[in-house]
Amino acid sequence: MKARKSHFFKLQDSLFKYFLIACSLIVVGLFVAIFLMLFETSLPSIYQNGWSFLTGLVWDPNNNIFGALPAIAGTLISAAVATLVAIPLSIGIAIFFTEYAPARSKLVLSLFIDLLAAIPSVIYGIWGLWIIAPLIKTNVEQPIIGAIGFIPLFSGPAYGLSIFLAIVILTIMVIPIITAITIELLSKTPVPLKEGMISLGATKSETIRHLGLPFARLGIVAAVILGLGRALGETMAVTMVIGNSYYWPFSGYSIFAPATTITSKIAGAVGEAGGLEFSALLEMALILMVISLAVNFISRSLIKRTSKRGFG
Amino acid sequence: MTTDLEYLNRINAMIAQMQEINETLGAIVQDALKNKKQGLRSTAYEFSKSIQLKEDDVMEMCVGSIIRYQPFASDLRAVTVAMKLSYDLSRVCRYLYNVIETLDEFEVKSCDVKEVSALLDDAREMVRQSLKAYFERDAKKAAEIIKSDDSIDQRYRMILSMHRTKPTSKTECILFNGLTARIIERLADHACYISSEVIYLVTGRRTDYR
Amino acid sequence: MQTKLDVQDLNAWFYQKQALKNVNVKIPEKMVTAVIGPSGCGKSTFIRCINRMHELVPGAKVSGKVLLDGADIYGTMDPMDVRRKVGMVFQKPNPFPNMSVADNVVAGLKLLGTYKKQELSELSDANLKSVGLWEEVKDDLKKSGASLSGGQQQRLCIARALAMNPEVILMDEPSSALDPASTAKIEELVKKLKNETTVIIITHNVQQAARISDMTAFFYLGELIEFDQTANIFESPKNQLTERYITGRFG
Amino acid sequence: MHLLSRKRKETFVKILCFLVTAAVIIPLLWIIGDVIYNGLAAWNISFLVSPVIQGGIGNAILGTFIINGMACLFGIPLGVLTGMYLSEYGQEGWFASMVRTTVESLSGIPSLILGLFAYATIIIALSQSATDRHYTAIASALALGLMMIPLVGKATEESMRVISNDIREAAIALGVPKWIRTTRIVLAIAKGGVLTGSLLAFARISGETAPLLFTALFSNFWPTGINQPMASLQVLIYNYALSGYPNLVTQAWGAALFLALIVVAINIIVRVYTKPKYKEGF
Repeated sequence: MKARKSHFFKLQDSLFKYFLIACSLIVVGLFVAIFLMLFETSLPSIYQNGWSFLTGLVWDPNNNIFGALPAIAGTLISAAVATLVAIPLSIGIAIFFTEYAPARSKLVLSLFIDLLAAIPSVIYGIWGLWIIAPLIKTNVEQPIIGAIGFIPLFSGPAYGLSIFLAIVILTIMVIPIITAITIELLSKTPVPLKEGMISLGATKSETIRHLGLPFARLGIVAAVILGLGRALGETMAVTMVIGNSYYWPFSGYSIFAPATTITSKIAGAVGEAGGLEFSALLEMALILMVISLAVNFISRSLIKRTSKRGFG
Repeated sequence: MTTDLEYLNRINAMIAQMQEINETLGAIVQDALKNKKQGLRSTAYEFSKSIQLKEDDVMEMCVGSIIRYQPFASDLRAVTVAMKLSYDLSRVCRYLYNVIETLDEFEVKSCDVKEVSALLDDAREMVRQSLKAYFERDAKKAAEIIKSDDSIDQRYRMILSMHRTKPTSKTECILFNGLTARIIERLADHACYISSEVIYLVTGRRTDYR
Repeated sequence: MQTKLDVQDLNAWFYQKQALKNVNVKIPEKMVTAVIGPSGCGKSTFIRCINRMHELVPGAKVSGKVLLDGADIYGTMDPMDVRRKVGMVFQKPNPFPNMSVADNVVAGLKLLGTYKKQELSELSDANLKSVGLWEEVKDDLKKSGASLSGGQQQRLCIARALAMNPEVILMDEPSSALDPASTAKIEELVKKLKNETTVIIITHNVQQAARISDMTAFFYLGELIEFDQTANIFESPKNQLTERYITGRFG
Repeated sequence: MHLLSRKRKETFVKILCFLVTAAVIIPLLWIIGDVIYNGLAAWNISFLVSPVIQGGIGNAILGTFIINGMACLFGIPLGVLTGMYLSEYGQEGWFASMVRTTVESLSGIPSLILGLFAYATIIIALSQSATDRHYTAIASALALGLMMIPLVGKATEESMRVISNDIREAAIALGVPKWIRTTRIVLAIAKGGVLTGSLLAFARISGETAPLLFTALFSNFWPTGINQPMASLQVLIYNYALSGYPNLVTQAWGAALFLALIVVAINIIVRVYTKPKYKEGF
């Protein structure tokens, strides 16, 4: 009787294991399917457009001419600039949180940081579109254009909806990601070392500069790359505030001009697209996916390295 | 084998002191016996009293060590052996005192005490050797000491039979010799007890001597 | 003295490192056997070989026989059956935090699903009583097992092992994480347990082994150096290594 | 003098960090303030309970919950089971590391691409022709479910993995089979973490718009079935905000307030019921 029961358990055990493996396989299969679908659907475009897809500036569905460079450039520039701006701000917040913020305010502060990350991007979009765009247009763009408009980077006219606004919104969206990881890294600074430095008479800012930041450096790099990934893939907020003009930065260099990104182009065009345009849009998506996965991979392997690295 | 622990060293130092008392008293007793001195009773009593105090100290030290260090194996045996040794040594001292006592009781000026004196020398040597075996943890030597006890017993019985072998002697002398020999025989027994403890200490096995 | 466990030529490895070398020992029935030895001497590996927990570690390998009442547990027996017959109590109390005190006691039976609710509750009460925990927790039976004190948790774990009605119960330094009062309770319990079952207990505390065990096994570098009645081991061990270990003169 | 300048530097750093923090907190409060202010202007009972066709957002609220619910039905079980596999069965081996890499990579795919995947596999496959697309909420749920898998999977794996091995050993020593041990002990202990992860994933997908834009599309009416176009708060906000008509923009704000409430409420609930996220330095 007992032996039979054990046998029964063994069967259940292996059934369960294969069930879990099957579920994992489904996930793997879905991932592969996404990739294959993107690749397969973009094949006509890859075949038709060749390398000129990457260098072309014109998107003309009527004549079947598709060049993705403005969208790729817009994506890379907006994401890179937003992330760069976010770095010092995020580190500043993280230092304030770990070193200077009163213990009681930490709970509220960390909730704020979480909320900043949690607020749906479409809400950032509506806020940027209806509140910030007019404000920036009259209070930032016009004065700057008036003062230094002769520099191509700041030349007019002021649209409000622009790559500049997209970068501002993206910066706000990227900050919580970098901040959260940096806070975690800084609060993991080995306490004995920290105490040692304080006992030698170092101030908090010196401790952070000479101990906390070097200790967290690799992790912060990973966090920054993770933030970059988020900025690259962000769709809604960018689509709503970037103005969707396809030629920037090849029409002029002004940061106050409307532009486009891969995501906003896809979001705007895919509903009505068919045939070769649809294929071209998916090729763009494939490029975005490859960039995103690469960025994601680099960031995760850096994070893994920091968590493996032993201290003391 | 094992390095000695501090508390065992202290216990051993106290045992050595006890042995010193016995050596000194032994010399006094031997001298008194040979020269038939009397009136040393109170001096001997002082020795006996001081060794009893030492015995108490050893006991206290041993019990304290058991509680504090919870010794096992050879350490445990060392402590229990030390307790027994201290008792044996105090008994030895007591017997030496008994010889002085007996010497005081009898008029022995004309007696022949060569036999008992020699017996006392040998018994004292046995105690000395058994202690040496203890400090050197020499089970072989201890076994030899136990064996040598047979000759002591034999000589003791010879002295007892003096009233038959030498009927010309004074009754008082026969009595004195017999009593003293009996005491010394008991003293030698304690040397054997010490030796058997040494064997137990070293080998962990009990001999059925006691 | 009936032999409960007959260990024959037991060898165990972690990858290339041999953790047990040719262990031969006959553990007597209904007695407390203490397993002592310096850290890393293989005592944990030894008892983990008895309920086939050793083989779960990556790189682990076992050879030899362990006969439980004459039947080899490495033979045709299922490991799960072995573990039901040979209970185990761990160094750190590990009650299931998701179960109540009462459920923890009968966790094994409940998860295996062979008993009715009424039976389970009776078994739970009975085993709590037999480990002397009933009076302390009878009002908190619905509370989480993790809410008890360390000593209570450990007795709860013993009750949990007992509820399976094991033929042998293995204990891996069950009181090393506990305060003296709780330790004393565990020791009392162990002494009581031998009326019902065979106990094998690892302890790093030589005094504890002397207090509670009938037999003592001394391990060193994966070898069984000496196995004898506890009184003999602690008064006059035969092996120099045993002597040096229990007198604290190692290394 | 030297000491004084060091002290001054310390104060400077402190103030700088504070200003930076304030500079980022202010936009947050600003957004929240704007959403509440503009959103409440649109709110009344009928706005919340009537469908778009009657000037409300009721069907969009319902649609968001239906789509999310379907996504949960798909994403949570797969996420939990995959996480369980990674934590309890897949410690090593090529298959486990492949699954782990896949799950991590899945979290790095932009949601827009997941939407495209659902669009290409379901919408286009179900459609008669390019001009007559059959939009369905099921496709949205697929895309959002795909987003949930890595979030839930990671949360499950991590909250199961932190459970001490002592607990597993206790169960092994009782002779409990592995699958019972995994489900009724390890998972049961980790269920708090799994629930938290699922709630946060729910909050996260509630805000996702891109995957819905060309899958569930939109509808002015109450949902009649899941294999239909369906309104959602996200798409409503997007469409109305871009429409430019003041009354529609107001409705978009009202929808944004409701959406923000869902997200914020879940985040605060999770916060209250879990331990503080960041450990104190010292």
